[in-house]
Amino acid sequence: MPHDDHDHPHTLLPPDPALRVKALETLLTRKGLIDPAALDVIIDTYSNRIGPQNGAHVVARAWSDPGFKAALLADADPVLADMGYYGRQGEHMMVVENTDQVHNMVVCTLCSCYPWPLLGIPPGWYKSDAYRARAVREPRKVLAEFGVTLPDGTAVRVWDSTAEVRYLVLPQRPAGTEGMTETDLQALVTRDSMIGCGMVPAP
Amino acid sequence: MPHDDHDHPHTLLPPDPALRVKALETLLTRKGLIDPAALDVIIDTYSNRIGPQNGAHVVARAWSDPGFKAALLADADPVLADMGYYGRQGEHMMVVENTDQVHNMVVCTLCSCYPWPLLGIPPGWYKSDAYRARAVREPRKVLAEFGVTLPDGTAVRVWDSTAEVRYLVLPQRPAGTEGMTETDLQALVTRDSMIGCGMVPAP
Amino acid sequence: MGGRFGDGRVKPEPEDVKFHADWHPRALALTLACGMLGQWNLDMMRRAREGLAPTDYARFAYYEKWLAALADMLVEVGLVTCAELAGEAAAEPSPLSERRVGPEVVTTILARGGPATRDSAVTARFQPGDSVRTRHLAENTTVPGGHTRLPAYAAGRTGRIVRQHGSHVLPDSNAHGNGEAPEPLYAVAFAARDLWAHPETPLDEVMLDLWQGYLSPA
Amino acid sequence: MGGRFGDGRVKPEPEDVKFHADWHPRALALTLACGMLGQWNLDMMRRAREGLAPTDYARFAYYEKWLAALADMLVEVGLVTCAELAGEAAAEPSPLSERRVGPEVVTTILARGGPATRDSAVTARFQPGDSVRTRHLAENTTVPGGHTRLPAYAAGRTGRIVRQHGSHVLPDSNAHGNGEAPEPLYAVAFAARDLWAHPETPLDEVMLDLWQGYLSPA
Repeated sequence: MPHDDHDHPHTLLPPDPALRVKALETLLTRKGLIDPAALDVIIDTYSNRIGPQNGAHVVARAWSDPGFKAALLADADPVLADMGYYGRQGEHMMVVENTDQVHNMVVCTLCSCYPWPLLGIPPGWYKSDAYRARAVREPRKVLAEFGVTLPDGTAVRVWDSTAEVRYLVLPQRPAGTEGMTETDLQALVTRDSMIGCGMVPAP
Repeated sequence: MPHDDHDHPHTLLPPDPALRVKALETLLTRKGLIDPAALDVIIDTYSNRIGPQNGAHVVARAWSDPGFKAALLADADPVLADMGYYGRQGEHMMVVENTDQVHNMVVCTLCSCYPWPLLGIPPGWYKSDAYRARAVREPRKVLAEFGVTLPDGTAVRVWDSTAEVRYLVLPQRPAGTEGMTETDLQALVTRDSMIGCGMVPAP
Repeated sequence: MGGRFGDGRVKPEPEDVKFHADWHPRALALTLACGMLGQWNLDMMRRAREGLAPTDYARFAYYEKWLAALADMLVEVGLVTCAELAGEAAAEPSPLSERRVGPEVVTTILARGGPATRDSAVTARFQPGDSVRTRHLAENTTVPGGHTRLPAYAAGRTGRIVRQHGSHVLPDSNAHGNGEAPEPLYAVAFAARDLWAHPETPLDEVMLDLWQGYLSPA
Repeated sequence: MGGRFGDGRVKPEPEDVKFHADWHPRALALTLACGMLGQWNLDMMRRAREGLAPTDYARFAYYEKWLAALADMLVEVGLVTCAELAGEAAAEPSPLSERRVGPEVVTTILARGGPATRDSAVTARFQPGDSVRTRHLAENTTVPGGHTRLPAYAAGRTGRIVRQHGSHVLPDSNAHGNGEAPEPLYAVAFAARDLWAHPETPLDEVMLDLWQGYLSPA
């Protein structure tokens, strides 16, 4: 450990990340800067309360209610706030609709920005070098790795989340869902489809 | 070790580089593809026979003989071949002269190309990420780390060895060497000065 | 790293996987709780992550980058000393401990978020449909080697304004504690064929959110 | 990596240091001796080194890159099998063993070198003094993700022809076994202020050797 490396004090911590977390939490607790019970609440929030079910709820309602959908696509923020889906990393939302003409996909090549209030914490692959590097250059090859093949003539539009605007994909409603309730539709919607890396399967 | 990683079979070898070398040498020897005695000769060549003394010889002669220097700067290859300094990684040489107006420096940002027949194998710092990254962008800060400060008004010209042309810097002859023989001058010339990262010290 | 070659396949995973190691949730929560102390902004934290040594950035996984940047930032803003980090000094109670966030307010703070929109005196120069060219260097123009949000793959390229997002805090300034300097932010569309030597189809586009200062008329 | 930030100080070292580990000379000699079998060219080997996974390229030191690329190349050209590398199969004598280089000829081969100049039917388009612009992408135009020798920092920039080096083998082709495709090579001067957001002085220049196909008139 280079103790004289003032630019990178993290090198003073043990290299094993599990030990790093423990060392930091112990130190910060002793200094009175964090409360381990608050950490538990944060973990519970993203483990159990905030997740793709929120986004799926929005998608199911958009499929069910044309007026809602129009408002959502025009200006998502007030619509999502009304549903209670606002918060850290979802302050400025845009919802982009997949159609036969355009398939939208979301990435953050610079870090791993993601609409947390709607989808929870990002999946491992979303944070991977492979996805960050390739989604912008060869989205169709990436989609193929998710088992998705687009029809000829469908354009791909990849949204690189370079600022504080976060993107949610409104996937295409699958055939055979005409009579389904909003609740049943919500259960169909996959997380990956709202990132643009999957299609919602027919029921 | 991902045995199915056909793009990168090196992952099949042990990760420790010392063990990698041993494993490869053993395998290739058994297959009859290499002769360990030939490896010994290669190592002896670059450890003891080919090194910066060659470049220093060229520099000392250029300082001593204006006709030689003019020929060297105009078309180095025949001049160097005459001296016996030709070979792998020195097939196409250019010699660039440091003056009060221009200070030349050599780097290879893409790998670590270097004039082997004249300077031997490159020093560790020449192959480092720090040198490869910074020599082109902030050569003066790099020079400062070698203890070199250029006079105001001297331009820096950094040669990035992107092709098979190799560059040797002809450093400035230090003051106080007027009466010295070519042999004594040769002993003064440092390797770093012929890369453009040092000045030849006065005797 | 957008556009980089050689990273291999993307590996989809089951949708119920939230974390990939026991320490991941703790690293996440620790970083968020420290952020709530209000001693840095999100742009500063991103700057710290990207400012890791290139070899560390390459080898660290996501939450390892978070942890390393958190430690660096804690020292940078003076919340923790190097001696404390190294375990060479006993932990001193912090004068900022009164800002410690308790379990009862955490959810509220997360739900409150931190909008990046601001009123700005900078007039919008571009309208949807305008053709623009990005800066030819993906670099911070004020701070050498500083933080910026123009990806290298989109530097010096021509695109089309798609939408004005209002005025947003400028990371190039805010990440260095030089003020929020809000200015208009735009969604800009680039044809894949203008970005890549071998685009997959002539139809495809990449959309980026870019600040006005990154753009000039094309 | 030319121009990258964050790599720290350059560490000068005594001039009598040749190697930094016991295995270094052996790695060097092994790579050179295998090259003498004539089953690949230098451009292919560079392609193999740069084609390592980005995380490996970042963490491997110089001779570690050499070793990894050597192993990959030995398998690519069929001199060695994966099973042999993995130690899962006994080493089979190679039909190419008659090309093995003995100690008596090694010095001669090193001294002979391998010139890269070739006669070429491609006419030189540029003369010293001409203003040229480099390709806007530092990418191989034929092979996606393929080898090229235009550094990213010099892509899409304007420079001045300083010298014509004659015609040289084109790495973009030769590295992929697509022929030597020789074409004129030039030394091109770029003003530091045209390459960097924060050049050290207005006087400084960076010189690159670039193939004619990388350049267009500016």
